Amino acid sequence: MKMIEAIIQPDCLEPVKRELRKRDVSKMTVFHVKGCGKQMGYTESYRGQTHEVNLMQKVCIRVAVNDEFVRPVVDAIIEGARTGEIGDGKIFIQPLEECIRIRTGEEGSDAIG
Amino acid sequence: MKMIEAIIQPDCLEPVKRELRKRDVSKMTVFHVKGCGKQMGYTESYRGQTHEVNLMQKVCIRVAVNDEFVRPVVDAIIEGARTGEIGDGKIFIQPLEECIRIRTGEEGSDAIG
Amino acid sequence: MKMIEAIIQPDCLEPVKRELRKRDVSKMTVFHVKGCGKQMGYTESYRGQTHEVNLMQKVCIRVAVNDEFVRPVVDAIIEGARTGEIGDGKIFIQPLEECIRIRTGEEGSDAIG
Amino acid sequence: MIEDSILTAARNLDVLFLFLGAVMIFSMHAGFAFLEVGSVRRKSQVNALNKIIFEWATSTIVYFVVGFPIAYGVKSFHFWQSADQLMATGSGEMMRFFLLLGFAACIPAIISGGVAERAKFWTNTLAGAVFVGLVYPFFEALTWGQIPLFGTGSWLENLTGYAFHDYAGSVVVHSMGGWLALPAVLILGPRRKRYGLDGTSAPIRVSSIPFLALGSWILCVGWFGFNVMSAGNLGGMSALVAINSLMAMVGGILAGMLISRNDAGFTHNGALAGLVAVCAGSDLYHPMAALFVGIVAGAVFVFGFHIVTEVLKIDDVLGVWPLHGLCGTWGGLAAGIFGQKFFGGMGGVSFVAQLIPVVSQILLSFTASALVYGVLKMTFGIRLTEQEELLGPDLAVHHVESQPEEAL
Amino acid sequence: MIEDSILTAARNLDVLFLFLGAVMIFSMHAGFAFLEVGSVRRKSQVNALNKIIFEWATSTIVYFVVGFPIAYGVKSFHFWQSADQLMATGSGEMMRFFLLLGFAACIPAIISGGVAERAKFWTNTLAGAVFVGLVYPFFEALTWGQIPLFGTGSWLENLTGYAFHDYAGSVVVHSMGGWLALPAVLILGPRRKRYGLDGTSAPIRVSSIPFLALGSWILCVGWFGFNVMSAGNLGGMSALVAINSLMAMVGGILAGMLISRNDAGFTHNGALAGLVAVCAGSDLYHPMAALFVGIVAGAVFVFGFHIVTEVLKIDDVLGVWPLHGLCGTWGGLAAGIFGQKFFGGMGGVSFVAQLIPVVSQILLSFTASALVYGVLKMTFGIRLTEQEELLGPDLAVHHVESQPEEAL
Amino acid sequence: MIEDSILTAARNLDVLFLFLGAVMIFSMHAGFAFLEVGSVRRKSQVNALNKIIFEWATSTIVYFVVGFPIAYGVKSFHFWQSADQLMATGSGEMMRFFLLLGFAACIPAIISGGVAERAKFWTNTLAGAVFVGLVYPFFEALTWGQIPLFGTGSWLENLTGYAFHDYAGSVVVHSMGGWLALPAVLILGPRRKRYGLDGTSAPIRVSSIPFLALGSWILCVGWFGFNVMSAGNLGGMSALVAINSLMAMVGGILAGMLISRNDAGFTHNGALAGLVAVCAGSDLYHPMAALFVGIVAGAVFVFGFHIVTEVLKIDDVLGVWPLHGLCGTWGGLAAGIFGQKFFGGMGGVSFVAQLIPVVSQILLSFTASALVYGVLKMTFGIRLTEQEELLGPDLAVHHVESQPEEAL
Ligand SMILES: Nc1ncnc2c1ncn2[C@@H]1O[C@H](COP(=O)(O)OP(=O)(O)O)[C@@H](O)[C@H]1O
Ligand SMILES: Nc1ncnc2c1ncn2[C@@H]1O[C@H](COP(=O)(O)OP(=O)(O)O)[C@@H](O)[C@H]1O
Ligand SMILES: Nc1ncnc2c1ncn2[C@@H]1O[C@H](COP(=O)(O)OP(=O)(O)O)[C@@H](O)[C@H]1O
Repeated sequence: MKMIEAIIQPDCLEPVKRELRKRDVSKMTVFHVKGCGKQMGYTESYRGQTHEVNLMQKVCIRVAVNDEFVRPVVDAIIEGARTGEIGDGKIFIQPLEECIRIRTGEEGSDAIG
Repeated sequence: MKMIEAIIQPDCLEPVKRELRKRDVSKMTVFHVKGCGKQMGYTESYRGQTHEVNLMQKVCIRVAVNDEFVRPVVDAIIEGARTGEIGDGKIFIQPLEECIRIRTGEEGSDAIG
Repeated sequence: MKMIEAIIQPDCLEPVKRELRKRDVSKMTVFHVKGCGKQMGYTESYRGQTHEVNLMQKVCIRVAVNDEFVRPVVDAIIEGARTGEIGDGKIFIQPLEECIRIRTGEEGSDAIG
Repeated sequence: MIEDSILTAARNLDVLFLFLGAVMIFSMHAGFAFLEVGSVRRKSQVNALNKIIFEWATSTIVYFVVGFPIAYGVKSFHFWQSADQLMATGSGEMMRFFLLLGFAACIPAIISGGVAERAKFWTNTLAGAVFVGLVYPFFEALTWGQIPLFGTGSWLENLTGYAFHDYAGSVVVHSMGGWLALPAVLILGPRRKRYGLDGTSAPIRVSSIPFLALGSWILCVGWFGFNVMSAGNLGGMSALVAINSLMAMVGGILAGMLISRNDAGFTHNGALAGLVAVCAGSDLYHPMAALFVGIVAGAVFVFGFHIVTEVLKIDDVLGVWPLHGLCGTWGGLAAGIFGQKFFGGMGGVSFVAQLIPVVSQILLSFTASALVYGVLKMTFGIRLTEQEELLGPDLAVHHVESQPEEAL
Repeated sequence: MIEDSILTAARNLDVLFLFLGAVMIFSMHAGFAFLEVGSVRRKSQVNALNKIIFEWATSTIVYFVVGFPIAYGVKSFHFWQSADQLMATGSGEMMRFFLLLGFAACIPAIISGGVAERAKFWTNTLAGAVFVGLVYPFFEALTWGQIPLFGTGSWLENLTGYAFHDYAGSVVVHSMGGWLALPAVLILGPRRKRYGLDGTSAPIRVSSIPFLALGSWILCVGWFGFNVMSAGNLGGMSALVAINSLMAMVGGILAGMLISRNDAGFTHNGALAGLVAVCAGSDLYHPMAALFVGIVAGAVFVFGFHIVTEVLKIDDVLGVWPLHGLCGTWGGLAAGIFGQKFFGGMGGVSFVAQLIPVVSQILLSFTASALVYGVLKMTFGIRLTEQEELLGPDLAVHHVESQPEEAL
Repeated sequence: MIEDSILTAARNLDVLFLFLGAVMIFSMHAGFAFLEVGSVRRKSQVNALNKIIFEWATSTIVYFVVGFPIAYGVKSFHFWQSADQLMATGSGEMMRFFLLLGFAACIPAIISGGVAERAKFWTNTLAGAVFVGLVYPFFEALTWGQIPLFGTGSWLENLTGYAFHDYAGSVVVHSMGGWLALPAVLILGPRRKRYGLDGTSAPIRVSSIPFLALGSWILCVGWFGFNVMSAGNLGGMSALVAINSLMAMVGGILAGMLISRNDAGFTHNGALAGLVAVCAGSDLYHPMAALFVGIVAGAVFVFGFHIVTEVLKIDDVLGVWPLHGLCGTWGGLAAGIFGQKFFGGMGGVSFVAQLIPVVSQILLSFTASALVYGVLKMTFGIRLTEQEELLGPDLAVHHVESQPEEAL
């Protein structure tokens, strides 16, 4: 099992969700993050005091999947999130040792879906 | 060492914290997430324009533990978060290679607690 | 490749970012979390009803790096975030199997930077 | 000629006076809205906003067509007169309608805070309309209007020597609102998971202290119009009413803050408690007595809220029964005590002449509300489904979250 | 002597009357600000706030120096008179300036909601200044001011027997604001990604319903000053105006809520739609007619907004063209219909005498705005760069986020 | 008879006039609250709200019992009179008390913004009460009240030929508030980590621009009551005061925005800077002079804030010393310059007659505050513990977060 994490543009969440659904993946966890990458930051000032801010609004999607789903999920994310512009984001894949469904206590691959 | 991550109902955070404390686990990191799983979403509309929204408010708890604590923590989470209704959430267990306490520089199992 | 995650005091984000930049690390993902550790909580009450709250405001930084960057990043975080007081936080290091740049499709070590 | 123009000017001034009061009272409804927005969970904020503004609209229609005529008859102001007839004879009367509508519309706005987060939108609106159209105007007629039971020249005055004195509606408006809310809250039952099966109390946290405080401030400011413009005309205006309102509000703030040990909710609602209580006798009290009335009201609210929600386990979300019901009742009775010359007041009131209408009002309101909500429960249903409540009324009823952009 | 003092008192009262109106109208601009804050994305909230307050400032200067003199001439109030001369002769006139400034400053505040999130701050301010300084006062002069084309004793009155009737500016203020906004919105084009390349519509979610509602409430409350104090002096004050404003607002709320099936945005904007529409004939209608005018306005807004943003794919962010433009136009025409005695109104109006100025205004506004924004586009540019828009005007132009502490 | 009824009407009108002013000024305190809510960190928002409302309450009591009598004597209005005596003789006087209370209560509200986020709640309240009860009324007595030092018919008038002119309290209220705040801020010291050990400045970001702007708008609107109703009676009302307030506010907005290059904080506080400065001479200036006074005030605030917080490293959180202290001082002096006929003003002022009281006030305030805060520091302590400050006053003192539901 793998934990796939993608940092994408907020605008792209809808398309990514759509692509995932096309590939029968509908379970995920999502939250707002701020990211700093190739994309330029900006300068903020309030009452004459300047901050350099280089964190842009992003959305983080986490999807736990069985190994055979890794490729489709990665594809779906790329499909939905690629605009070709700087700031499109990254996908990170980490090992996942166990997954348990709280409601039933099911474990492993069965619990994931 | 393992990193245990649980996605639970917001209402269940208090009971989960209580159960963890019972098992002498009091360190954790918590944040709001939105989740999409078996649980049905809903339709949102504003000024006549409809969105389909299928992300429900959830809370994510992350606890880093030494291996012998994995079972108690999982039990505690299940105990605290199970209502038997759809949407109760999932527990994910990932490998954790290193843990460092910033204040003292301690590393490994000592740093975790 | 590793995923380095640090939970730090919100005040320390600026210094940590500065230290990272010194070591040529400028890519990261950041978000607000609440944490519970050695640091004491507090009691909250509203309209006479008391809650015990032991979650403090923290910031979580996640940096994906190639292995040779682990040490510098950890050093940078410790440098920037250590105040010596309880609540300084933790650094967690997890294995990272794959990293993909959405914009170009690059994979692995090339994609990370 | 000059006399004529003076008379016209005086009439115009009275219309202006009523207008200013009417607008100030209207603005209070924004206060009701934000007090509720801040005091509920985020998933019920839109519901609070839509409810208050929509019930203002329905109240206007109902009170215009049914309520006002019930209370004051149709002598000077029929809505089937043409505009020029209305202007010729009913200028002042129309403005008085606007002002009194502001009072009447408080009824559903008060109830709203009690039934928040779980009541069905439409049946609750319907109940509110019945109260504004029939129940409230009936008691209004008894006190200020055309039925000579409690007011000046009434049965009660003949009986006790004194008419019922409710200058700005501690009883007619607030107590009634609170006592109408109580059966609604009881029949609805508490919010999901508010109390455990074993009776433990699991308080639900409010969403936003700043919005709660904003609501309270808007209400406090508008309340000076509510009380002072109750005079009905410039000639009747009394500086004492303003000072006493101020003093009672201050008393409520002090009590709310000190008793609750700095609780922001009690402090900001304490101000309202003082203002609710002072309405009835605001033209009678000595300022120091008004301060005392306000302090007691603040205390009544703090302890009342605790008893209601923790001991009696009644999930009155904003505490509208203690706030408007109990403090309003206290205000009605207090006018009969501290309004007396003995306490430095203006006199002309008796405790008995206060007690009888106060008790009648409680009986009337409680019964009427039990009936209306009882019938509605058995017919259309008054409560959101479990699933809707879980999702929250914002999404379930109004199809939007309070911060749509944040939604992912 | 006593007569003198009465005359002085009457003059003072009129000044007070205008003052209260002026302040109420001034407060409405906070409403414009928060309506926009709530209706845009979080990254454009500061921009909304800075825009409204700054355009109030520029409007004051421009209308003082150019606009007011154009509209009403320089007889009684020149700014090169010394303070004591101003006091001696122009007391009432100065206060009238303050009140009318509140009207004039609505023009950029209305446009602001249409061009939100993407217009360049400075060129948009410049355009607003041109409108407040020249275009608006010109039409104001035709209707209420020194050029005898539409007003009392004008060419139109000679022609049709009736002067153009726009009591509180449905046409002069709101319709003009809306029709000035339309070309601006068209020339600017939609926000990034608002419509797909294939024409699909991807609605952009608003940031905050509570702030949107706060804006609406502030506007509603202030609007009573806008309409009632349009009388210009206490003697001319009319209770009918207050009641009709109330009724039309209520009609707009009802229509907005019911047609949109509980949409909070439409409900709170529906109230404004009713108020926009009622301005013109608020002194003429029978209250029931005003209710109807408000209901129609609410419907016009709901359907208009849909057609504009979904069918015509015009990205009018707050829907200011349907809200002010269409409802204002409807209000101008409605005065010529429901103001008639036949509908229980006060009479003294004709449909034709309404139609001609309404159409003239539309032509004037549309052309003027197309010209101004066209020229600005070709010279300084009127739109943020793609990069700035992506970042949001708050950061790109004002260098701060609306919740700076949250920023990481 | 008719004369009598006219006299009564005139008296009533004056009471109404004062009442409207009093309510508008009361509403400003909501403005103070939200200005602070927006300008502090989220963990200090509840503290801001509780502080402002509670200090209003304590100010009412203290000013009623001690302050007002000190300033104006106990001739017409004692609180040991019975209600009917109060009504018979003191109607106007009571309302005047309400209005002047609104002024007095500004003192702690101003200080509040300087000491925000770290001052102990109770000792700070105590200090505020001392100022409202003793220090402020003493200077008030010198200027507007019973001690003939600076006011009409005073020593100063004998000396220089002119009385000290402070129409609406640039000096008496604002400058005093600011100069009372300065020692408090100095003695308290900066917030944790505001300045590094090496003297580097690490600005702390504010929580919410919309709440900051809301506070500013509420203050701006109410301020027109503050300035115009300072007349004290309808007869004394001056349209010039309204226009000059408008112009100075606009000047402050323009300067705040342009100098700071679009900073939202400076823009919205700039409006207040202009209004602070114009109070003193608002009845004297030519509108263009008022504009200039406002522009200078805006500039004083922008540069003053920078110098105070960055160069002098004084952590005056909301910048109340530059805003009220410096701009108030500037306003007091400006009245002596631009009030002159030479600048188109009404005349009747001299620079020296302004300078002496302005300087006296600064000395008085600075000393009094240093004394009070010094003594409090040595006795009860005036600052939260490090741990409390880290946690934030909301949780440490008021046991609740500003968005309790968000808390996990
Ligand atoms: N090495 C990394 N570690 C953690 N987060 C990263 C890393 N690289 C990129 N990100 C996240 O991905 C987002 C997009 O990265 P960016 O470099 O701007 O995009 P692109 O790769 O398309 O140029 C960043 O804002 C950040 O949140
Ligand atoms: N495969 C997954 N990957 C990521 N998050 C998941 C996954 N499955 C479930 N979740 C998270 O857990 C939450 C609860 O899942 P759900 O399927 O609704 O509960 P249940 O398993 O009790 O039916 C989801 O809202 C989502 O946040
Ligand atoms: N075992 C753990 N699992 C998850 N998060 C942890 C763990 N230990 C610490 N944390 C996070 O680190 C933060 C700081 O920990 P704390 O123990 O207070 O600091 P310190 O180690 O300096 O005493 C906590 O608030 C929590 O968010």
